[in-house]
Amino acid sequence: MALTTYIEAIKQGIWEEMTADERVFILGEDVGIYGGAFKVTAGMLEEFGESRVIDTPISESAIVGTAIGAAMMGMRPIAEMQFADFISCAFDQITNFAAKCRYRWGAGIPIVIRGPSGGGVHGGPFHSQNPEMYFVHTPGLKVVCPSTAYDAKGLIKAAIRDPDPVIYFEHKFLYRRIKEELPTEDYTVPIGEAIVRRNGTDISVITYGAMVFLALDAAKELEKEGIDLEVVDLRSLLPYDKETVLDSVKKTNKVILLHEDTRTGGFAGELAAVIAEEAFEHLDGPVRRITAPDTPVPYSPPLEEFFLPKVSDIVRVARELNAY
Amino acid sequence: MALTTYIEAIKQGIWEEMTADERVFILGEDVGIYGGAFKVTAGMLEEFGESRVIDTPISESAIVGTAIGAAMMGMRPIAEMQFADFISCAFDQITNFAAKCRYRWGAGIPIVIRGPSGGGVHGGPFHSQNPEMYFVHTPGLKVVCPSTAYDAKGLIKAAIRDPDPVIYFEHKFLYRRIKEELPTEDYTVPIGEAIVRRNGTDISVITYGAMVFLALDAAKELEKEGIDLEVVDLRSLLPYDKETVLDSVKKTNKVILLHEDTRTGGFAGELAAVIAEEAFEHLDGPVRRITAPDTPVPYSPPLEEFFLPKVSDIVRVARELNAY
Amino acid sequence: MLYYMKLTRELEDRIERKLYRQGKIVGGVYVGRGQEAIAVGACIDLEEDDVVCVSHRDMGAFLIRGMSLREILAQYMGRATGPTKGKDANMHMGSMKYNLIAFVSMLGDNIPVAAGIGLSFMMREQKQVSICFFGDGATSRGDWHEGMNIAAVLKTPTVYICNNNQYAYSTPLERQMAVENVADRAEAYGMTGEIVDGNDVAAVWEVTTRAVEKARNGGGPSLIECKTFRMTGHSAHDDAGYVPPELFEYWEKRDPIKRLVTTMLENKHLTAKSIDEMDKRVVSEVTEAVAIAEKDPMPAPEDCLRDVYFEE
Amino acid sequence: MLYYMKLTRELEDRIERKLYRQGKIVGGVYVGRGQEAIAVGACIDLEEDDVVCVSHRDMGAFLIRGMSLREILAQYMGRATGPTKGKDANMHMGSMKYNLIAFVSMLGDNIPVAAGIGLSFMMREQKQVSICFFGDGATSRGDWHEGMNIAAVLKTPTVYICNNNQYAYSTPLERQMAVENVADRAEAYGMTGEIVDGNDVAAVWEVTTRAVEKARNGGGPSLIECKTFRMTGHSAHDDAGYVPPELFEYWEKRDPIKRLVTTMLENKHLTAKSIDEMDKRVVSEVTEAVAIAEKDPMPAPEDCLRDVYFEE
Ligand SMILES: Cc1ncc(C[n+]2csc(CCOP(=O)(O)OP(=O)(O)O)c2C)c(N)n1
Ligand SMILES: Cc1ncc(C[n+]2csc(CCOP(=O)(O)OP(=O)(O)O)c2C)c(N)n1
Ligand SMILES: [Mg+2]
Ligand SMILES: [Mg+2]
Repeated sequence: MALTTYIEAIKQGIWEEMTADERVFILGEDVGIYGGAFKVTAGMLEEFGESRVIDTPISESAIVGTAIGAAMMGMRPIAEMQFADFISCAFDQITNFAAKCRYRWGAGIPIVIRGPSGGGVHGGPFHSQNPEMYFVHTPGLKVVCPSTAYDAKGLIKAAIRDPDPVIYFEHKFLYRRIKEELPTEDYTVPIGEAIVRRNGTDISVITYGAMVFLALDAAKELEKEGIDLEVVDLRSLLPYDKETVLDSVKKTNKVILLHEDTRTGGFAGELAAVIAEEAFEHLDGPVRRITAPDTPVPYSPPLEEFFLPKVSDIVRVARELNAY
Repeated sequence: MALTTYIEAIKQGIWEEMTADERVFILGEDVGIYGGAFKVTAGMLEEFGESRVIDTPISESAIVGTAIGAAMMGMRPIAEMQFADFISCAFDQITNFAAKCRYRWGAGIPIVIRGPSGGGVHGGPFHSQNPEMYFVHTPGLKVVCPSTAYDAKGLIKAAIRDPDPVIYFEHKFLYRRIKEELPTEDYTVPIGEAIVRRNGTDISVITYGAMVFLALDAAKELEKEGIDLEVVDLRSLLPYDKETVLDSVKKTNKVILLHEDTRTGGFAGELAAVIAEEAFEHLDGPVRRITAPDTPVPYSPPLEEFFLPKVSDIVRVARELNAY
Repeated sequence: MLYYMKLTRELEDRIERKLYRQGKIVGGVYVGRGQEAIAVGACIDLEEDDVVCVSHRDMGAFLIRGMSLREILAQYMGRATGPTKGKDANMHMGSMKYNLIAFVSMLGDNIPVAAGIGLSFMMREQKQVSICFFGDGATSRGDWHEGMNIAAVLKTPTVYICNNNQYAYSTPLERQMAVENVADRAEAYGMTGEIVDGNDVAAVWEVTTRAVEKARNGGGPSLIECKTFRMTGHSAHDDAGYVPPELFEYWEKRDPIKRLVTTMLENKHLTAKSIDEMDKRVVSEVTEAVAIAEKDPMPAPEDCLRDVYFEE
Repeated sequence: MLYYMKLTRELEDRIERKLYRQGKIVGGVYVGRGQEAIAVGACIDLEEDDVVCVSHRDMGAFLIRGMSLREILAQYMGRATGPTKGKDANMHMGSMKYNLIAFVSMLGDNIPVAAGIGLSFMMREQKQVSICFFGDGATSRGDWHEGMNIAAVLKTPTVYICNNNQYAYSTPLERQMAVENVADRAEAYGMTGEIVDGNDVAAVWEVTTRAVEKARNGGGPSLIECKTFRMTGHSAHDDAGYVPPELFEYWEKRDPIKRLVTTMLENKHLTAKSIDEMDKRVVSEVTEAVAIAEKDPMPAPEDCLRDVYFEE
C-alpha cells in the first residue's frame, strides 16, 4: 500500500471534507491557481471551482473576518495563512471576534485557520514561528498541532466539522519527511485527545509537533542504557488531554516537558502547573523543561541549530532525571 | 503630605520624563485636547504642545508603527492604547517589528506602549482584558504591571528610559482607588524586580496587579487563624524576578499562584514550571493556582464577580494548603 | 419611519438621561441622538433575511429588525433576558433571530465580516444582502481597508454605511483623515461612493435602497456616507467640551425628527394630533418595557462558565 | 545609474542562478530582475541622512547607500559578517550605518514606520525625508492603510514608492484590488499620487526627486506608483507558470537596463566599449566579493542568545 506524506494527508482531509460537504470552502493567498505556497491546495481550484477555492488579496485580517462572516451564515470556511507567522496580522479578528462570539451572543464561528509553522528550514524570524500559545491562552478557540500523517488528516477533518474556531498548525518540517499508510475509510481524530507514542516506565516526555520524533529518537538511544522513556504526543493543545498527561506522570513519576516553542510562557508552563497541582505526590523529581530559548528564530544554520531542541538535550536531561 | 493616586502617579512620571527629556513624546487617540479617556495625559497638550502630545487617528497598528519609526531615529515615544484590549490591533507591529528589531539587525526600539487593563468595572469582554501573556511570551519585549502608586510612577519612568520596548499595563480598577505619599525626588523602580509586600512564614502568594490587594486582605483574615501568608508582588512579568520568587518558596515551602488573567497559559504556569524545576525539594505541598476561569470577561455584575478571583478563594485555598 | 425615529430618541433619552443617572444601567452609555435617520432610513425597507451589522449608534436598526424594547432594556441593565444574557456590554447586542450581528468594540472589525456574510449569499446564490454600519473614525482602522478591498474584489452584495458625525470621541474629522469626505475613499476600492444628508431620512432611504438593489442584483458593494452630527458627548460621561457650541446650534436646527415632522405636516401626511398620540405612545411603550425589564432576573453567576464552546 | 543597475542585475543573477543552485544561499531567494530602475532611480540622489525603508526587490538601494557586495553576499550566505550577523533571512537587510531600515516579512508594516521616521524629522526640524518601498500586493494590508493615513494626517516628509509589478506571488493585480492603478489610492488619503514608467530610470528619478523635494520642504507625503513587471517567479523556486508568456515577452522588450543603454548610446553618453568595460567591472567585482564572502565565518552558535535586549 502507498505511503501518504503529512502534507498529502492534510490535502486529502480537506479534499474529502469539501467533497462531502458543500459548505466547506477554502480562502487565502495563492491557494487557487498556484495551489498554495506549499501546494496543500493544489488541484482544488480545478476540482471545486473558483467559488470554493478563493484567492484573496494579502489581507490576513480580512481573510479571517470574511471567513467569520461566512461561518456565521452556516458555511464552513478554511482560511489559509501562507505562513503561520502571518497569523499575527489576523490576531484581533481571531482573538476578539471569532473566539468570543459564541460566548457573547450565542453565534458559533465554525472556521478553521491553518498554516505552516515551525523551524528547521532556515526560514528566519518570520517563516519559522510557533505561534500556538497566543491562541492557547485565548478561551473560545481550539488549537491543534498534529505530528503524524494519520493525525494530520484526522485532525483537519475534525477541525472542519467542529462547531467552534480551530487553529490548525502544520509543522512545515514534517510536510514531506513524514509518511505512513492511511486507512482508506473516513476517520477523524477527536480534538483534545493525546496519544502515547511509546510506552515507558522511567520518565514521561510530554510533547507535540515535530518534537515528538526527537523524543522517540532519544528514547531509542536511552533504551541502550536501560532508561525507558514514555512519549506522550498531545496532538491538541486547547483543549488538551489532562488525563493522559497525569496518568503518564503518575506511572513514571518523572517528567520532561518538551516543545519547539520558546520557553517563557510556553505550553510547558501550563503542563508544569497542572502536574504540580494534581500529581504532586507522584513526582519523584523536578519537572524539567526542554524548549527553545527566549529569542526569535534565527536564520543562519548554526544559530538555528542552537535554537532548536535536540535529541542530545533530551538524552542529557533524561540521564539527570534518572539519576535523581 | 498629600496622597497621590495610582493614575496621578503615572501622569507625574510621564510629565517629569517629558520635562527632563525632549525626546520623550506621547501619541494616541484623544490624548491631546481631551487628555485621554481616563485623563492620564490631561494638561500635557497645554504644557508640551501639539508636536509632543499627538492625537492620532484610530489606528493602533500605525500608532505603534509610527512610534517604532520615531524610536529608531532616537526619540522616546509613549504610545497610548485607549484600552489595553485594543492592543490586539497592534499585535503584529509589537511582536514582529518592535520585539525582534534589535535581535535581527541591532536597531533598538525604545518605546513604551501603555494602556488600562483589567476588570472589576463592568466593562465587558472588550474593556476589561488582561493581555499581558501575549507579550510575556514574546522575547524582545518587557512587560510590567504595577500595583501601587509608587511603582506606577517608578516603573513608567524606568520604562521610558529603557532601551527596549516596554509594555506597561495600568490596572484601571486601581486608578483612583489606590493612593500613597510619594517621594518628592526623582526615582525609578527597576524593571525585573519583585517586592515582598508582606513577610510570612507559612504560604507564599505570588501575584501582581490588582490581585496584590486581595492577597493582602486574605493575609489579614488568615492571620486570625494563625496562617501567615507571604505576599510577593512581581511588578514586572518580563523579565521577572525569579530569585525573589524562589527565595520565598524556599522559605515557606508552600505556594499559591494568583492572577486576574485567565488560567490556561496564564503567568501562573510559568511560575509553576520554574518552581517545580528549581525549588522542587522545597515544596511541602502542591502548587495551587487561583485565576480567572477560561472565559472572556463577562459584563453583568454577577457574572463578572464570579469571573474575578476573590479574597474568599485565597482564604479557602490557603486553609487547604495549610492543612496539607 | 417617524415612529421608529421617535422611539429611538425616547428609548435612548430614557437610558441616558434617566436610567443611567439612576445607576440602573451597567457600564457606559453611547447614544445616537441626532443620527436617528440613518439606521431607520437604511433599514426600514430591508428584507427580513438581509443581515445587518450594527455599530454603536444604530438603535433604530434593532427596533426595526424586531428586537423588543424589553430585550434591549434588559441588555442595558445586564439582565439574563437580554440578547447577550448579560455576557456583553449594553450596545453590543446581536441576535441571529433578527439577523443582527453584534459588533466587537474593535472598530472596523465588522467590515470584512459583512463581506463574508455577503460572500456566503453569493456562494449559495441567495439574493440577500449584508448592510454594515460604522463611524468616520472607524475608517482609519486597517480592518476597514482590508474589508472594503476584499468586498470590492469579491464583489460581495454588501452596503457599507458610514455615519459621519464629524467626531471620533474628541477627535475631529480633520485629525482623522486628510480628505473631506469618507465617500472619497470609495474610489480607492473601485466602489461607488455616495454622500447623503444623514439627517434627512427620506434621502437616506432613497440612496440606501438604490445601493441595496444594486447589491441584490449582482452589482457589488457600495459605500454610503451619511453626513450628520453627534448631538451628545462621545458617551454619557463626556460633556463634549471640545465641540464648538456653534456646531451644536447649527445641527440642532437640522434635527432629523423635527425635519421629518415639519415636512409631514406640510404635506398633510400627519396632523399635530396624531404626532401627539405617537409621542404618548412611544413614551408609554418605553415606560412599560422599563418596568418589565427592571423585574427581569440577573444572570446566575455560574453562567459565566457557559457557552465558551458549543454545548449539546 | 547604469552601473548600479548592472551591478544589481549581476549580483542578483549570481545569487539566484549560481550560488542558490550551488546550495550556497541560505533560504529562499527573491530578486528584482526587470525592476532595477526603481530603487536606483529613487535612491541615487538622496542625501546620506535620508532614511530608506526597503522591501524585498530593492537591491539597488543597498548598493547605492553603500552596503558592500561582500556584506550583502555574506548576508545571503548566513555569515557572521552580514548586516544581520546571520540572524535574519537574506534580503531582510538593514543597517543604521547606511540609514537603511530592514523590513519585516509582514508586508506593509514599514508604512507607518516610515511615517514615524518622518515624524521624528519634523519634531527635530531636520530637513531629512524617509522613503518607503513596497509592492502592489502590500497595499492590501491594513498597516498600509493605517500608515498612509497617519502619514497624510501628520503631514510627514515621506515618499511612498510602489513597485507595481502586476503580481503578488501568483496573484494578479485584478484579484488584489478592483482599481487599475495603485496611485488611484493616494486621493483616499489626500495625498498626491503619481504614476511613472518604472522601467525608465530617468523618469523614476525625475518623479521621485520632485516628491522628495516636496517632502523636504514641508509639502507632506506622496505616493508614487512605478509600473513594472516581475521578470522572474515570485522566488527562485517558482517557475511563474501562471504568468502568460506574452507578458514576459512584452516586458522583456522594455528591459530597463537595455533601454538605458540604448538611449545613452544614442545620446553618445556612452560607447560600446565603455559598456563592455562596465560589464567586465561588475562581473569581477561580484566575483571578488563572492570569493571573500565565501570565506567569511558562520556565526558562533551561542550568538543565538545575543542581542535580544540591549547589552552593555
Ligand atoms: C480599535 C479601537 N480603538 C479605539 C476604540 C475606542 N473608541 C470607541 S468609539 C471611538 C470613537 C469612534 O468614532 P467613530 O468611528 O467616528 O464613531 P462615533 O462614535 O463617532 O459614532 C473610540 C476611539 C475602539 N473601540 N476600538
Ligand atoms: C502579511 C503577509 N502575508 C503574506 C506574505 C507572503 N508573501 C511574501 S511576498 C508576497 C507577495 C508580495 O507581493 P507584492 O507586495 O506585490 O510584492 P512583489 O513580491 O510583487 O514585489 C506574499 C504573499 C507576507 N510576507 N506577509
Ligand atoms: Mg464619528
Ligand atoms: Mg507585486
